[in-house]
Amino acid sequence: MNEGLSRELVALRVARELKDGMYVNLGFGMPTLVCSFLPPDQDIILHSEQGMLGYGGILMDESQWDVDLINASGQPVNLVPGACFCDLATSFGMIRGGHLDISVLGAYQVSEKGDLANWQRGEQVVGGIGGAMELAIGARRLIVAMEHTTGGGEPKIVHRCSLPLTARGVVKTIVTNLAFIDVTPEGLVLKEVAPGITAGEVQSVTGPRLIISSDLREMEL
Amino acid sequence: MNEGLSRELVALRVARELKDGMYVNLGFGMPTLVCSFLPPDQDIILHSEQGMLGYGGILMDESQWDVDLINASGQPVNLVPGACFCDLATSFGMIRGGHLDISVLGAYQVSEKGDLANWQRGEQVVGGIGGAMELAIGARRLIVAMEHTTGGGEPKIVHRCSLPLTARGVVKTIVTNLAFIDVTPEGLVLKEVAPGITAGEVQSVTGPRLIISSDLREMEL
Amino acid sequence: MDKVVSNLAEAVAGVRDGSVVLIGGFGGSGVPYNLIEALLAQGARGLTVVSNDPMEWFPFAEQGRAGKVISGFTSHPVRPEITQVVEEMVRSGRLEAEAVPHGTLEERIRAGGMGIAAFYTPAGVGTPVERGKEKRTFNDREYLLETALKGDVALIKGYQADRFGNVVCRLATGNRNIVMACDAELTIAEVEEIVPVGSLDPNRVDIPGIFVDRVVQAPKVVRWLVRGEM
Amino acid sequence: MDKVVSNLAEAVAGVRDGSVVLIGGFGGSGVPYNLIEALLAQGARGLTVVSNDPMEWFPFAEQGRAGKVISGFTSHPVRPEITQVVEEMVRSGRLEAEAVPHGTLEERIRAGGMGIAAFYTPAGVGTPVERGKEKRTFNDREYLLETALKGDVALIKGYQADRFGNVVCRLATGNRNIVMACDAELTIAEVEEIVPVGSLDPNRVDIPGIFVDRVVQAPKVVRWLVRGEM
Repeated sequence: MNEGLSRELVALRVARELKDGMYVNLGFGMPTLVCSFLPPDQDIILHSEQGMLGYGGILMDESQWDVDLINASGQPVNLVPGACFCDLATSFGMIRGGHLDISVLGAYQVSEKGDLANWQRGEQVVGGIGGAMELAIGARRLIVAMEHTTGGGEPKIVHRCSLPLTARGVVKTIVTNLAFIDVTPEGLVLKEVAPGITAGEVQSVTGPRLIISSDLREMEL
Repeated sequence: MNEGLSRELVALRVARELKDGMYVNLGFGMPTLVCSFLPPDQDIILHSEQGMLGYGGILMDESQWDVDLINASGQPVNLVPGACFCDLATSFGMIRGGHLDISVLGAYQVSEKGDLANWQRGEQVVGGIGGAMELAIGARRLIVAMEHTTGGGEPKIVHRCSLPLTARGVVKTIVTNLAFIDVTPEGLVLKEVAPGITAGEVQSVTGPRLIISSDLREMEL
Repeated sequence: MDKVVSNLAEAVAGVRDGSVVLIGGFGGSGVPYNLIEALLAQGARGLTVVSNDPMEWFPFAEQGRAGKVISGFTSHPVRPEITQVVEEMVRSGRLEAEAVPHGTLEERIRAGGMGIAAFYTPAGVGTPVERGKEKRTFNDREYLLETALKGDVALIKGYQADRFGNVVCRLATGNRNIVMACDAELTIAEVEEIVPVGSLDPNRVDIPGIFVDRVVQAPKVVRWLVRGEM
Repeated sequence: MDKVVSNLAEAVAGVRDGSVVLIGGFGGSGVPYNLIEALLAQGARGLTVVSNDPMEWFPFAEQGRAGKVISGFTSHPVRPEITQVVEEMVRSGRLEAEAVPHGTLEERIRAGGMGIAAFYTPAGVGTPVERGKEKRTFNDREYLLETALKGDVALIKGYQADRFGNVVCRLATGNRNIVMACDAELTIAEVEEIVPVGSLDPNRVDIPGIFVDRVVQAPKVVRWLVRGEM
């Protein structure tokens, strides 16, 4: 089995889910990369937890950096026309109140019921919740973008999360370096595989049994 | 007994309680008049429920009226330097959260325990609460400014309010056309009388027994 | 993304019978009068109208379009003839009128939009407002449980807006408009001017576009509702 | 009324041992670094520090000045050496570290300042966050009861302020500063520039002066806490 998609290509595949007029939050890590692959001809408004609606890309040119204008991962960004700011209570109200169309988060584990674990490694007493619990429950659609397995090759898509939960039954879609999977009441539906990857190979590194979609296809990238 | 102070002089006496640096809300009716008697050399910031901090006086010259700039009684006002606006949830947070130094309200009845009734006449099923319940409980000091008796000559300062309450045990000071009275744990303390009015005359139109302050004096106006 | 609609009828199209309608403004300032007229003309019935001033909800009650009103004022502060009509409608059962402390009203609306189910406030303890409500003590003080009030429709008024629905309010007109925009399934803003995307200062936007569904340009209506003596 | 103090030492004077200290900013943006340094120098001990980023509360923990921290992050997202130190302090009982969903944290702070005793939020249901908390169903959904978090002191950062304490924040720096200003007995703002009363646009003020007790001018400190890969 090849390694599947690069982090950037996972982000690109996630970006294809974003449509004109959507309000979208991109979480820490791989999800942040999605902002580099937005279609230029559509108005997709990126929300950042600290109270920003409408940032653009991450700035690479250090001469343009302004510490007063960063995303929730601490990276310097620019604004798009039509941006606005608000306080953090209002910003989390946008999340908790169901105003975001899509939230994209990373994960340590996702269960077949759509449970999400992404804030604490089991062996620790400390942990980083940040905005993840609100982002997980508040958005109309939660997409997880992550590597399909742990560094040690263990499945991250599991029957039941062994790590502390972020939220129960919230994940709608999982996009990994190997596959695009929808979480449905019937179970996990494998919709797409990465180029050169077979459904059997995806199943071999996935905990629960996958339902193979009748129109299973290779990801278009 | 003479009629005591005019409405304007009651407002003037209340205005004397306001000091530099205070944040103050003036309620509907007689309290609104207080804004005309603020000492010009002091920074007293007037709060209005709809989200305004720092208005000045009520504008008499119709050519200056702007319906986008009114106080909570609907009257056109001007701003003082250092004013600012906020939304109404925040504005009521200022009140409820204990940030106002003084709230001045009118009343139908005040009890000897400091209970306030000012939103509903007993015979009605409808009524006007407005911001009164928050203003009554939220300010550090609640001053009631009112006529000492009803139009029919009945006491408005009573043992126990017969009208529906706005809040219990909240009034700290009562200023009327006849007297300046503090509400204390020991009872109602008559501190000042209007010019030409005696303590006995005040008592004769007051329900509960008044404690005469050892330094009872005539109001300085 | 273009939230601008071309006229007031289009702005209120699709409002269903039985909707909970939130109306912005305070005391005549920042009131969406054009949208109110448009909704009256649109014809939806059995509405629950949530506003602060009787001057906004009374037309719906008087014209038999609202079965219920929720407001800080179920009487009128200075127009006894209106109070009398409302009193009679309530006594005869033709109208339900819920008087709410104004701070509680705004906090219930904010809670609805921000995903908070309920909260404890000290306003109304020891008064008729506490009837039927849970009372609970925190740190030796009593509070009432108040629940979120969700709107189906919000009619709001701004000064300027862009096609993303970002709204700027002028002077003291943000008042309740800013609070309620987040709370309705369908938030409709009337503004005096529509400006190009990118022309509003991002730090000056009062109502983020994410909360606004439709924007319509309409001339500002000025009505003085001065209460009390000048 | 003049809330301006002449230096940072004066700005943090009188902060008592055992205080609950709220620190503004988010991810290095709008962080009152000068006030943090001044409070570290001032010497108050046994503090409870409430902040979002470990980079603001960690110095208080490391220097033995905080007995408790309340934060969205009790670990550090990208610096495992800090996480390891904190983990060890918590396990040995030298530090209490309460991890809170960030939206809940801000709402608890807002509630404290706005006179709301407690509220029901859906965040944390079905997770370790619900331990010891009342769970309640509204409209078929479960919520947790969360209580107001009052601060004794808030350290905030603005761009400009006047002597009334009105504060304007630049770009995305209002973030948590706007929320917490109302919540503390003593709110102290560091700003880059103090401007004359009357020079700020009343519609552009982010933090009304009523919430601010002291203002001090201090040069902006820039620290990049970039997390994750660029």
